[in-house]
Amino acid sequence: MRTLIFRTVAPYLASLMILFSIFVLLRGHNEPGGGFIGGLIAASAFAIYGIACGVSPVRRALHFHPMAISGTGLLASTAAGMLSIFFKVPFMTGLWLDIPLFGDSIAVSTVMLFDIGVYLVVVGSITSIALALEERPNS
Amino acid sequence: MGNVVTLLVAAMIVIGAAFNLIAALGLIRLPDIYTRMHAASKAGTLGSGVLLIALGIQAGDIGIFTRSLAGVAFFLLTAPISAHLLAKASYAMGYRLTDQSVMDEMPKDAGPDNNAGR
Amino acid sequence: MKLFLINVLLALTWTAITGHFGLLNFTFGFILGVFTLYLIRQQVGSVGYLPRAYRIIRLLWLFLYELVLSAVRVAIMVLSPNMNLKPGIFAYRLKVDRDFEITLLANLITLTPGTLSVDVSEDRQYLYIHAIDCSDPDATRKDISDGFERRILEAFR
Amino acid sequence: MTLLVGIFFAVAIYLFLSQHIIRMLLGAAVLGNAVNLLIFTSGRLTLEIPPILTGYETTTGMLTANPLPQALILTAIVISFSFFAFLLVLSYRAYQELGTDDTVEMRFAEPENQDLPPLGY
Amino acid sequence: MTTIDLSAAMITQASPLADWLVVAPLVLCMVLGAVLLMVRKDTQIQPVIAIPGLVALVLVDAALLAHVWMNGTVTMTMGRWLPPFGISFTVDILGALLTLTGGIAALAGGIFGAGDVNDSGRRYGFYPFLFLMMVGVSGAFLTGDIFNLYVWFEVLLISSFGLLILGSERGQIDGATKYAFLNLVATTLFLIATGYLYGIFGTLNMADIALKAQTMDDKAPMVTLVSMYLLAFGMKAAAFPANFWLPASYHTPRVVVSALFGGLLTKVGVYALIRVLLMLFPAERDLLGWVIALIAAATMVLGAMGALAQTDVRRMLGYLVISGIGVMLAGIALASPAGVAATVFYAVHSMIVMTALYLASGMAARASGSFSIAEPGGIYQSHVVLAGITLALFFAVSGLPPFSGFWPKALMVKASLDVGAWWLAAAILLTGFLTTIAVGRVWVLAYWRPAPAPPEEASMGGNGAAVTQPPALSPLLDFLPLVMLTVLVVLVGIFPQKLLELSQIASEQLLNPAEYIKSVFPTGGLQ
Amino acid sequence: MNSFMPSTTFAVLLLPFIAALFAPALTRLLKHNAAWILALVPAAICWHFSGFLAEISAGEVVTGGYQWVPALKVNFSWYIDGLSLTFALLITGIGTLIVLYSGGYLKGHAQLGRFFSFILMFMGSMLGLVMSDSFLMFFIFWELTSITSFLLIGFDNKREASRRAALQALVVTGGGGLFLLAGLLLIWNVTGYSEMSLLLRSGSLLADSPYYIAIFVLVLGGAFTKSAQFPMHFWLPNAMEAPTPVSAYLHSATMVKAGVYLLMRLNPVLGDTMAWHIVLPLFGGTTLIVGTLLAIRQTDLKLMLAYTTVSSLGLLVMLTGFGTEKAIEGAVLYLVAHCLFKGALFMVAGIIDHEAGTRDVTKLGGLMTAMPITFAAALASAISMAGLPPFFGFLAKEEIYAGLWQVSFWGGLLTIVAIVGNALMFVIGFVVALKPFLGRRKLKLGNVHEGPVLLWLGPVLLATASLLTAIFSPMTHRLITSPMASAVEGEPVSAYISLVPHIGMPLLLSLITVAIGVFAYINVARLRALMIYALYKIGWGPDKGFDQFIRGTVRLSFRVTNFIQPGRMEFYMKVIFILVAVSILLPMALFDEWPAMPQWPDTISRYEAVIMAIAAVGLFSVLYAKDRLTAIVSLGIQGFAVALLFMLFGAPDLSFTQFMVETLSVVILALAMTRLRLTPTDHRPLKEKIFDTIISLACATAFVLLLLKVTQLPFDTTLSDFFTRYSLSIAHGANIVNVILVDFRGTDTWGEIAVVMVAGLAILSLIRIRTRPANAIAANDPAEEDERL
Amino acid sequence: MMSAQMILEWAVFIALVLLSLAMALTVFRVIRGPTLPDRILALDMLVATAIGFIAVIGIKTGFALYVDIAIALGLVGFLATVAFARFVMARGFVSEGHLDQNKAATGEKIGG
Ligand code: NA
Ligand code: NA
Repeated sequence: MRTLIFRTVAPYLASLMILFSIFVLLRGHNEPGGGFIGGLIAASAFAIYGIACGVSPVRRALHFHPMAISGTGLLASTAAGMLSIFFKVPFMTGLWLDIPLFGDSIAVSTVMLFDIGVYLVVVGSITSIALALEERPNS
Repeated sequence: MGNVVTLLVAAMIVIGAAFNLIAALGLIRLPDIYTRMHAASKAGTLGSGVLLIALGIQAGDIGIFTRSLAGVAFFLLTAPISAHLLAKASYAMGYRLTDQSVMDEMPKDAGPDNNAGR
Repeated sequence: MKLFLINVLLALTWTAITGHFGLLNFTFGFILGVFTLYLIRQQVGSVGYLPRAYRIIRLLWLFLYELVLSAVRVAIMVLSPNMNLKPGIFAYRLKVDRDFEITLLANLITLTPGTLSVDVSEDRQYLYIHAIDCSDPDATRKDISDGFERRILEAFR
Repeated sequence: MTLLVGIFFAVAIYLFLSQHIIRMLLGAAVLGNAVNLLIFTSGRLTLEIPPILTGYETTTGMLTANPLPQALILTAIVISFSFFAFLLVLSYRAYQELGTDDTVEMRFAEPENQDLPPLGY
Repeated sequence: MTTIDLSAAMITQASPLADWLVVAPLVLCMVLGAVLLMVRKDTQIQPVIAIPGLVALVLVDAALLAHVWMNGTVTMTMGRWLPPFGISFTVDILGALLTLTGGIAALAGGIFGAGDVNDSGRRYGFYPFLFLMMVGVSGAFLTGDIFNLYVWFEVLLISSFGLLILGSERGQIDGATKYAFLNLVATTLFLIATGYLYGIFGTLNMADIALKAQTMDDKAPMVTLVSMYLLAFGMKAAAFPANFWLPASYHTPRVVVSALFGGLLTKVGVYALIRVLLMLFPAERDLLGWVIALIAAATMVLGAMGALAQTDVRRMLGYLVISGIGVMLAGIALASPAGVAATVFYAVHSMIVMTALYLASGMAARASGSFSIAEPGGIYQSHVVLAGITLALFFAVSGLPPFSGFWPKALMVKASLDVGAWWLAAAILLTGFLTTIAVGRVWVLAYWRPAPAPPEEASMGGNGAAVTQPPALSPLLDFLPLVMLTVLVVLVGIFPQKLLELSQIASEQLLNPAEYIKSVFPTGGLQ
Repeated sequence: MNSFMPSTTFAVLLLPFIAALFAPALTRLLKHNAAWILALVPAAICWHFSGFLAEISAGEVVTGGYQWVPALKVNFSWYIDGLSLTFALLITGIGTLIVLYSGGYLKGHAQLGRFFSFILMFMGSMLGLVMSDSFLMFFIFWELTSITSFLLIGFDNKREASRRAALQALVVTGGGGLFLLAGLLLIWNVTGYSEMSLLLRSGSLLADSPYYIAIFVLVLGGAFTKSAQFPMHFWLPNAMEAPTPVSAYLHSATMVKAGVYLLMRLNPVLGDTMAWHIVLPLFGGTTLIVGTLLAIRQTDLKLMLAYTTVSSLGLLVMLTGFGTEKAIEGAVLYLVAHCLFKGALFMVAGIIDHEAGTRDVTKLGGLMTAMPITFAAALASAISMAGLPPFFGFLAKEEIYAGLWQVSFWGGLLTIVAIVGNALMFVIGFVVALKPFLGRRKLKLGNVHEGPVLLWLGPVLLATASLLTAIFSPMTHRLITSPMASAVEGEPVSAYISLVPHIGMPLLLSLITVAIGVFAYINVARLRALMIYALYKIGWGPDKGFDQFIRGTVRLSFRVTNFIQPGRMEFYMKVIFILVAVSILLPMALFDEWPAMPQWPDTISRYEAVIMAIAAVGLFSVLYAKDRLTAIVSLGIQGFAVALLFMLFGAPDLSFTQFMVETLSVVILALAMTRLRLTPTDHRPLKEKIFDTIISLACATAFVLLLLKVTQLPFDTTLSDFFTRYSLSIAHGANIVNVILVDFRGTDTWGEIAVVMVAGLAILSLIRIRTRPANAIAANDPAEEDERL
Repeated sequence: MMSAQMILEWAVFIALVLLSLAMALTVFRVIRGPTLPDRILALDMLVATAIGFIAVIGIKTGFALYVDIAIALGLVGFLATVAFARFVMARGFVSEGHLDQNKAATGEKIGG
């Protein structure tokens, strides 16, 4: 679907949405949001991008196959659960670490890593579905 | 000060809601898809935008306010796109204008997704 | 340069959305912006750069004004007991020729009273506009030409 | 609310009983919502207080909504969405490969008029 | 922030490293699934990763079983939140035993798949699906949380969808459609029942439910709830009259997929029935016992009849799977130590033997070119080892000695007679009889009956022998997994003691869940 | 006995199976001469068991064994008394000859090794059967004989008749085995004993049990099928499709005797009841007569012998059932005699077949000069079979008449039956032994000559054995007959009949038998014609019945299966949802779990009601949507309404997710639908619609009622309270729902993302994998057409 | 004399009524059609109204966090419209006879 107007706006719209999705992901622990919703938003962004500009620009933009991203996400989440083996606590125990930076501090946690994994899985899978559907079998 | 804000918010939400209702009415009353689109993509957007800003004001939190502004900006960015897409699609599909229309300068040979060929 | 500006813009948007203004958050937004721009690297090439904030703000103001006006007009029209509509589609000869500008113009037109951009011709010469009141298309053409289109040219050239 | 759950179920099941894949697909979507609402109701309803600890509950002193069913439903939503997507594409492929969306005509895995197995030795 | 008493919310003692075995099968499969997904386009490397991975899985499962056998039921509560707040994985003998058996079936399938699944199938995820299915299977067997069980069911189900449609033949798509919709209804029912359960008990931890169910006042609609679970899991297990999805789909995918399904899927349903009916709601199960017994008898007999009615070997195997489910249900209906032990034993037997039979049927079809018993295959002539193995497996599935199916069937008959359920015993024996006829006919028709003489021109050609040679079956990729499983079938048939002992322990643990509960709540629960 | 003995017995029991493993390789190496080596196996076993003769004849029993399945209290244990020892000696003794005979008979056969393997396995199974002390072990070997005989009978797998016969034997004997299993388990349950040795000491425990009849019927079900009692006799003659060594072995000393063994074994505990005394002779007698009559009808040597085997089995069952001391002795003697003469005669038939190329008695004649050794063996065996001196058969028949003859109706009747049966067997015996050898040589039989030693060794030795056992009858009685009869009786018995005829009733009856026999032999052709005519008139027999049974079972199964699995999804769905409604409503009604009458909720305000109404409207418009897009849009409406409801009830995360999911659903629906030309309208007949409406309403009602009931219960909020308390303080998150998702119940989410990932992959493969060429698909894909427009 | 808070409560009440009404009307248009784009437009409008509704609920309850849901919803409405437009443009009238419906719709006079 190539209309000049949409095609021109879509990339910016998409990047804006991805921004928003990351925002939703990162604050999910304290307010509505989280990896899943963030992932859905990001996937929507890619869907819009794909619908407006065609599938191949999206594929090129992502560089990796969406399913590979999904796999990475699953690995990340699993790793988040497995890290606790080094602390002699059961699987999937949340571990927190505060890193001071510029006077502010960033809380890094396995829980966050887990949520990022969720995000990646959702982005990867849903994008893969949307792109595969958008793509014509012979093109 | 607090009362003024509250009253402002009260006014805004009534106005915003009213705009929404009007848009809905327009949706019902106007004769064809193109004219209905005028109602929905303007009054509707504005109505909800006002309500959202009202929420931002009411919250009294700069973060939420900026967020509500960002939300409105987002609507303003997307509303014309969707209107355009819908109008183009309708036209491409062959939904012609209402009988009341006075002119139509669009080229008539437009088929569905005629730009889609690669 | 262009990209940098857009990047800054994105970072600012980020801080606005998060509602947390601070160096750290802005930096983070900037990094995210780099990332998102990377994703669309294919398409960023035809974007005009920002010469004067003032003109853009004027464009913005014009737009908001027209938006409210349009909404009110449509509202009145919908509420009037007997609608006397003369809708129609007319073609508008474009002066702007960049994709970004055409898009912006079309969108602004859509958001203004009684007009709606249906399509751009394939040669990008014409914008087809649906007007809810198409009794005098030439007047509408002139309004657009002197309003949005001129302001866009001012802002982005 | 309980009644609404009932309506959701009735519609979903009625759609499932239709002989068209596409209607069953719609049924699957509705069924997902029906179940979510059921779990939601089963975990008891409270109005308007989200389970987010940003100071609200301390000021109002009201009970927040039960967070656990929400988490469960969230999981369920995601799963049912995944299923829905799969079913959708499956139906689409079924239509493409089998040329029908009528379940009466979908007789490829278990063809009609199968022969009796051989009776010899 | 004020200091918080962690011990009120969390398990504060360190978890021994050995307990990680509880979650190891899942982590292993999850990681391998993800990795294989990421290298899915490199079809050559996949088996190289997958098969050692499956071997590792079997080893881990075996270690887990050994751990549980020696140390009793083991619990790991994820995130170390005090049970019942966190999700506990509680592994008793039943869970560990079935996990191991599942792992073995998967290993066989994984090796066989390296030869059977083509490039396209690998590219579109055979191995990732296999591993994710094992995630679902292992998760279902190991978890101690009923909602978590639902999640693993879904993982299992969606992976099975993936495996089912690899190839996209017409019949496959049709079968998959029925499979998908009917299974969707089943898992949805499970979810609904769990929603109700949460509404009644306010908890999801199985040990906690078992505790609370004992003290629940009789106002709660417990029988209704259990009846819903019975239907939901009965459907998953393909018990009559909710077994439609199985015969509609099991014969459609690649044979290695059928093998995995035949070995794994329905057993998870049986497992859930065992867990929920026997351990969580014994009182309600007692009330529904006769219903379950009727279902069991109908399932086994109609399954065997279904097997008799088939022309396609794979479809016949599908019905044999169903028939076996009936036998397993009989033990749940009896709910006596012997009956439940027989069910557990039978489940293990069935997982192995059905996987092996599907693999064998696939090899036979490759050798003879057809799954139909209407066409003589002459396998006995061309591949006598395969024919012999198949016959042994057929006898095993009929419950004839000295193969693995004999012991649980005999035990089940005895258990039925113990409680005077002579008709259930009769149904089991009748099923054995019908099954013997069915498999005997298949073997006679498809294996023993010589293949028609090769066409004239082929035998007249200078190198006639080479032309008529049946396609070669690889000793490594085809026979190794099959022989591995068959050896198990025979070994279990001749030396049933260890497995029987495990089944009996599992049965005791189920009928008296004190150890299970104690493992979750070492200090005796919340209150 | 010393401690060394049991383990030898154990090794000896395993030996045939081990030998079976190596037989193919050995045969590949030595060709048919492997028989000489392989025959050492049964010979060695025979030698081993003969070592027990002294001990057993002294009235002792030998037991031994190991723990096998302690969890079930099943041992691998053996029980050697007169009965099992005799059987063991027969099995291995005749087995030795059979192995040798096989080497000659199947010389040059491509699968001779496989044959040796099968026959050794069969021998091992049979040996295990008679040696077993433990019930389950007994049953396992019992079924093993069925399995191995299946392979042996169908050895010539290229012929349909062989395959049919093999399957028939498997089905009949295997099926009977299931009766036996039930019977044995029932005995176990009733007595608490799972070993023969213990059971035999239980006295009248079984006979007095209320389950006696059940056990009796079940055991008979096993024994009668195995021992081919009428009307389950038909599998035995059909089993003649097997190579002759198999027939000779299975139908003389082994397989078919297993049923008799079982009856004899259990006689002490099951016998001596009314049922036993009536049912066994009834079936046995009928079998005897039917078997002989059918034998007369045959012209094939092997078939004639097969039917007389049926008769003999009938006779044995009859005698066992009659149960007097003399009758038991008669049975024991006859059993031994039968093994010897029938084994020999089968082998003779095989030699004739092997050398002359036919077994049809009408095509044979005058072979005496060509095959003198064979003829001698045949004649001797036939004499034994006819019950004439100086062979063992004579002793047996005398003892039978002595046992049966009673001045009572029952005794008289059975005596007559025995006379008729014996007379007819007399006929058959001589037909087999004389007709091929006497008379004029038929033209086609010009160059027939004596078979090799491997062939004639067996019959000669067996015939000799028939003679020697009769001549040295006191020793035979001391070592074999008396211990065996004692075992069957359950108390010490001793036989003393010898070749010296003693004047009395038995001798008279023998003479009558001979007279009838001679008369019938002369008129055998006429008798045969008469039987053929009679059978033609009857037109049906259990053998045909077997085919009818199999076909009927298959047809019935086919119909039943097509009825319950008709292949139509809407049927499946209907049943499933009816089940759903039933599974909730029925227990609710039966166990009184109805909810109380609900009160109108006061927590629902007006705008929530509006949203709910919108949801409902959306739902109904999904139902009645005329085209797919309306349906999708309507679907969107109900989805959004649900999202709003979630929000109103305090679940922003849910609401958020629901909005996103609904939209993405709509997006992928729209994307996929562009390629479908589907209309979601419902064109089913009204009747079905009404029926479906009822089902869906019933289900919905069920869910609603249960939901009401559940929400009326007090609620345990422990979990939620915990999460609320510790979410921020320990898990560092204010959004409790999200903390539950990623921390408290992170494992759920872990699984959930696995679902998402797999769904993505599955969908990808669904879309990408295409079996048909793209243009074939395109024809079905409207979108493709549109693309080309 | 009403306090500002009271006025706000009333305003909220009025706004919710108006919005409910608007939603009802929009739903009517969705169901009614008559053309595909009409339904799409109405759904878009419904989302917009829902955004307003959420905003008002946010004001009513004081949970400003609903603003994020509203933003996401705006995005969502857009996405749905894009998808439908995609659908309509890729195909649609070819098979569904909407042209007839369209004629009927455009000929229809909108009367009071
Ligand atoms: Na809009
Ligand atoms: Na979750």
